[in-house]
Amino acid sequence: MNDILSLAADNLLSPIILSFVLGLAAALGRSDLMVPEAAAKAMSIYLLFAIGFKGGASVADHGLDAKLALAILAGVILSFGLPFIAFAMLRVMTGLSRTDAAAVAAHYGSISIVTFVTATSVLGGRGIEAEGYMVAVAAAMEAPAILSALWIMARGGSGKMEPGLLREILLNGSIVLLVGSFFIGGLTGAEGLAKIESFIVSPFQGVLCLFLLDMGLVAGRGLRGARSAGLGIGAIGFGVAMPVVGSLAGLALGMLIGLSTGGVALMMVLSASASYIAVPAAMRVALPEANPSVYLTLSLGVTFPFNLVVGIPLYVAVAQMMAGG
Amino acid sequence: MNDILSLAADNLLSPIILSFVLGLAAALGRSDLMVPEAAAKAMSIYLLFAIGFKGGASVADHGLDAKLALAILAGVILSFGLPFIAFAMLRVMTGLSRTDAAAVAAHYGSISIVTFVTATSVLGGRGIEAEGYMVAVAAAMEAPAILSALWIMARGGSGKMEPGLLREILLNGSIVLLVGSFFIGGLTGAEGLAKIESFIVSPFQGVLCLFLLDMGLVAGRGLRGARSAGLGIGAIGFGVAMPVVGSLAGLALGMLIGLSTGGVALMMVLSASASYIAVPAAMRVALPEANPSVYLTLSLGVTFPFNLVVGIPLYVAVAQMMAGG
Amino acid sequence: MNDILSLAADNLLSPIILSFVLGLAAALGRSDLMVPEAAAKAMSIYLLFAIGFKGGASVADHGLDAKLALAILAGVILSFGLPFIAFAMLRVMTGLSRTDAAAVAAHYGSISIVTFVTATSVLGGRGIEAEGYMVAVAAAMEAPAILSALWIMARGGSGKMEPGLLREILLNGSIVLLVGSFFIGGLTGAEGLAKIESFIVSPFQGVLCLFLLDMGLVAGRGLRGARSAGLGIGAIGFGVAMPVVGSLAGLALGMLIGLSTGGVALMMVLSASASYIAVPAAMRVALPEANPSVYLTLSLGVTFPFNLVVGIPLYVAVAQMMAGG
Amino acid sequence: MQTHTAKRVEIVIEAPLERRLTDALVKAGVTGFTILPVLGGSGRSGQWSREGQIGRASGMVAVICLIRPERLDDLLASAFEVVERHIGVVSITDCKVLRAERF
Amino acid sequence: MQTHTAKRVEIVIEAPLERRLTDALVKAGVTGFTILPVLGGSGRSGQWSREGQIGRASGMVAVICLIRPERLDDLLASAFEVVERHIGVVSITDCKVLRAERF
Amino acid sequence: MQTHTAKRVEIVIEAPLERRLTDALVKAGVTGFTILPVLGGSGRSGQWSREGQIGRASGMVAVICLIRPERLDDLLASAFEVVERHIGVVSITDCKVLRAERF
Ligand SMILES: Nc1ncnc2c1ncn2[C@@H]1O[C@H](COP(=O)(O)O)[C@@H](O)[C@H]1O
Ligand SMILES: Nc1ncnc2c1ncn2[C@@H]1O[C@H](COP(=O)(O)O)[C@@H](O)[C@H]1O
Ligand SMILES: Nc1ncnc2c1ncn2[C@@H]1O[C@H](COP(=O)(O)O)[C@@H](O)[C@H]1O
Ligand code: NA
Ligand code: NA
Ligand code: NA
Repeated sequence: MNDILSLAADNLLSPIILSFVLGLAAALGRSDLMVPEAAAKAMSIYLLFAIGFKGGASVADHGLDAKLALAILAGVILSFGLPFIAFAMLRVMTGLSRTDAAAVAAHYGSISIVTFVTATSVLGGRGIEAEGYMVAVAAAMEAPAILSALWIMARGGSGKMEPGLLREILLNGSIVLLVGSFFIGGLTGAEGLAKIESFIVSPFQGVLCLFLLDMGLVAGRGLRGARSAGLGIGAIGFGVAMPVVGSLAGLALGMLIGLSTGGVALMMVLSASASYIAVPAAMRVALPEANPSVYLTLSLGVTFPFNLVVGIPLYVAVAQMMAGG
Repeated sequence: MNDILSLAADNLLSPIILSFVLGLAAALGRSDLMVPEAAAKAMSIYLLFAIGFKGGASVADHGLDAKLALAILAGVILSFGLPFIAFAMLRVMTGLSRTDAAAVAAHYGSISIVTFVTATSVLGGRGIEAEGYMVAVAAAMEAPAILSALWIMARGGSGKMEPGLLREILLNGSIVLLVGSFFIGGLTGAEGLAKIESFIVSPFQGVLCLFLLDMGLVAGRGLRGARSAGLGIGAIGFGVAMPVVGSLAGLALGMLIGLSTGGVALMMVLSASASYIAVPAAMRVALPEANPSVYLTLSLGVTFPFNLVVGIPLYVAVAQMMAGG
Repeated sequence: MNDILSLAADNLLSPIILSFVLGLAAALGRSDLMVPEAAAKAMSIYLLFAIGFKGGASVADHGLDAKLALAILAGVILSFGLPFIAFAMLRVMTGLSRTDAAAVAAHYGSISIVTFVTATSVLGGRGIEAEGYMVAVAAAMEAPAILSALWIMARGGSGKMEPGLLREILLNGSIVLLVGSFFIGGLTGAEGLAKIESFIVSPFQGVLCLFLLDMGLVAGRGLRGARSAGLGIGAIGFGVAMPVVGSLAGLALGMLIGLSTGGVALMMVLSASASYIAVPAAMRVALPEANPSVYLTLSLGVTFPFNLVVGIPLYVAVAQMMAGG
Repeated sequence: MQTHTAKRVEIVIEAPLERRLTDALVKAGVTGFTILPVLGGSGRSGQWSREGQIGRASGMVAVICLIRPERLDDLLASAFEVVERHIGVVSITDCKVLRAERF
Repeated sequence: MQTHTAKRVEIVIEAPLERRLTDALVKAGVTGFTILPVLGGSGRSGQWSREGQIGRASGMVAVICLIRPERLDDLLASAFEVVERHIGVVSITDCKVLRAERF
Repeated sequence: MQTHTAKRVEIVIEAPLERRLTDALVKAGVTGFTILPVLGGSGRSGQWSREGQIGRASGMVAVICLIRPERLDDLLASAFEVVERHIGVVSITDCKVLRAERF
């Protein structure tokens, strides 16, 4: 316990988390500080490319682990399964409509790549190794949750699968970039990494700071919108409880297939995190009646900061206790 | 004197200044070279974050200097006071209306953070140390000048303080980012700096080059607009004389409170520089009758290039003569 | 021959080319992956600035070569001359109208700076030196081809030289930036380079990866448009044959004036590459009746990928065979 | 200058629907339109702004169609099918155009 | 397709005033509007363009409101109060809208 | 609120022509206009979108002019000279403006 607290304190005092807090504070204080949309997108492209590439290069380095397929399968199962848990919890804890609950559930089955990236950064800082292919697991977890949500709605008679939507989801930019750069890293290996190391490794943490500054701004605006979205205490409670529940599911499957300590921690982080890019866009097409401010506020305004500040150090500490290291 | 000239020549031949000159020449030659607005804003966020963070980390390193409060107080006094000097000079030297003169005056009490950043770069290149908290002084000097200008107008019966404007000015993006990253740097110290050094230290000068290229483009377009703004020789003269006057005020207060050579030089630079981001935006709200092309042309088209090319080496040399080093 | 193949395979497995292939695949698969326009422009400014600066610094380092003027003259001759060859080939190989053929021809006399940058990267990776002033040759080759195309049209009675167009072409952003940063690099030399090395040298290859990712996306969309542009097999054939023809012309002149192996390779690359920024914009003004999808598809969708994947290793190998090294 | 009567239809719609709308327009034979970016707005579903957007989830775009009056109903019908379940607005203005052969 | 008469008001105003304008609109009960970015322009105070802008000092935005005809005067009155001392223009066009219940 | 009759002219034109168009407008005495960015579009020369643009070759912009009715013909004549050989569209709408002295 003491350990967890000191880890958390450590985490809190990193430039990364403090940058997020700065953004949050600026937005809550209604400062006009803003990061241009194009710059935020460019940074997210950089982060996806770097994390994918490094994952691939690490796989090339360590040889292909037999557990890769298992880990991906576990990820897909989690992404499919978690929305059902989330939906049930939402129906019990909140007064959200069936549609809103299904839309929110989809977000929690899917993942937040920035939470994942931050966690790898924290692991790196503590010298804990993780399987390079966890980025492939991340990519595999993005989409299945959307299908679960649509299936929940279809049982209720609405939420049609628009033609082309499935292809759109599977070929969505962040999946393609993550998987693509993973392959590039895998193909070019250590030699390729050496060529672009001073671009994708050295400045990585710094870019992450500025990106989290922007995420703080966005989350802060989301929180300010939380009142107008009329989210009750039940919904906020869900936004904090669900990541913990998810992380336990991730912990179980991660240990079951025997991932390393770092791998288990990342599996927990992936399960705990909620999407705020791919899934919202898909929901606007597939479930337009669902209220975007409900799911964006929960995912970005509640769960994302919770994971960043409390969750990650907690999951890492738990993974260390359970898986050793 | 010889020394000043050689310093100036040295300064002129740095990639930073030459990049600015390139932008200036391209704009005057009506090339279509342009830096996207989003990229320029992203670079200014980077520069503010880096300079604030490094300042904070340096304070964490050297311990909190008792002079910090004094230096900030001196900055606030300069920012409040310089607009009155500027206003008086403008009424004597130019035919500008009371409103235009007050608006211009506000710009010269406030500061240009890019001029400040360039000066720290020049100091760094010469191995002259400065107090890390000078970035806090810079932040403190942004806003007071606006109040002085409004007070000048209020005496004349116009220029009302719009509700919300004060909060807007104090929480303006660049102040929040500068102060925020100063705190982050102060809290995470040398350890935090080590983590993101290869992002905020190594590429800093290069980013500054590209940013000054854009500033050159903007200033060049401003100069081209100078004719249409109908600025006479008196106004241009003010744009050159005022920074020198300001720098002397900065020199006096900097020496009075016993800053280091580098600190005195930066105090001179802050006093000499004129705002072209925060103050123009505030003036559009508070003094809409003032002509923006007058104050933008003077600040960006005359004083900014003057400080960059002539002023900074001059102020540094004077600071060295007066404060030793 | 074996050598060429192994070089080509080597080239194919670099992160740079694979990033391009990823973008191409994403676009052909209709993924919504996209790089913001502002980020793409910012990256191209970075690349131009870096390549120009490094060229200038290298000239400052090695002293001014007497061949500089000859090399520029050769470039201008190639840029003027190649459009006539291209026009003749187009009239024979394709059914394009006179106007479309002239517009396409202009693109092939001019150059693609990204192809050039990639080639310098490949040369650097193989340890082959090239004259620093080749970037000046690149700049000199941008514009003359446009005049040739207008002259071809003028003989046919159309294609008027709009007032101001010539100035616009010569002062176009990429020429100004390339030449300007070449001068800055030349003036500040090794010392200037040292100051900004960790910005313009170390991360260069990584930025190039992301830029080529975007180029792949653009080229892929261009290829998808190829069908609707109704380009026949003849036109596609031209898009592959013309760069080879151009490279041979470049080879001849490069050897004639006695450039180094790297210099000959770059002269081949410049001659082989086709413009897709400066010339298309000029054509919209000067030859608005020409169909943009024809020339953009050929230049970006056919010739650019061909040069990147097949051309560059081929030209480098040939240059090595002919000029030694 | 010779001008011709036409209708100007302006549709403000969520960005993720853009392709669906333009596909529907093309299917209805409307091949001329212009798409403008939108910075922010306000409506029954609240106020939003592009700063504060990660991804394109809740951004919007404005699609402008100039069309011959007799083809207006087809356009509205096919646009409405896409817009119907979504937030956004449609407005129609009388206008004149040059070069009628283009519409 | 059933359409309803409405007014389309287009206000081009300096960016630093944007929030003040939308606040005034909301206070006047106008909760529907769309904000478009502006690249540049020209008027009595000269020509300007977004390239050449550091900060948002002299940039502009276009605010578009669709509104029931009977509420036009309220809107104009409240907008005018903000626009009055500033550069910028206001234009009003007759239009039709779908889904009248939204306005 | 006192309003005045005017015309709203909207010209969608290729970006490389922008300066030529505004120069022509200024020469014809039209000194008021606003330029909006365009994300993409479709017309007789096919569909295009800003993603997929390197350089500004085939991007477009929208130029909006509010003008007194009696000056419309001058404006159209001078605009048409630039637009004539190029892709793009011109539309004209009746409108009202505030502050007539500005036009
Ligand atoms: N009356 C209106 N005038 C102009 N734009 C509107 C209006 N109502 C809604 N919009 C636009 O349509 C979007 C969605 O509106 P709504 O469906 O009412 O939430 C808003 O964010 C605005 O951009
Ligand atoms: N007649 C007009 N038509 C369209 N936009 C205009 C007109 N006059 C002014 N504007 C816009 O309003 C801004 C300020 O105009 P002004 O107040 O006349 O300087 C200009 O930069 C244009 O963007
Ligand atoms: N009917 C139309 N309505 C709105 N915009 C159009 C229309 N036709 C063409 N445009 C715009 O003008 C551009 C060029 O059109 P075109 O000259 O027909 O290829 C298109 O890309 C659109 O942005
Ligand atoms: Na999850
Ligand atoms: Na000052
Ligand atoms: Na060529």
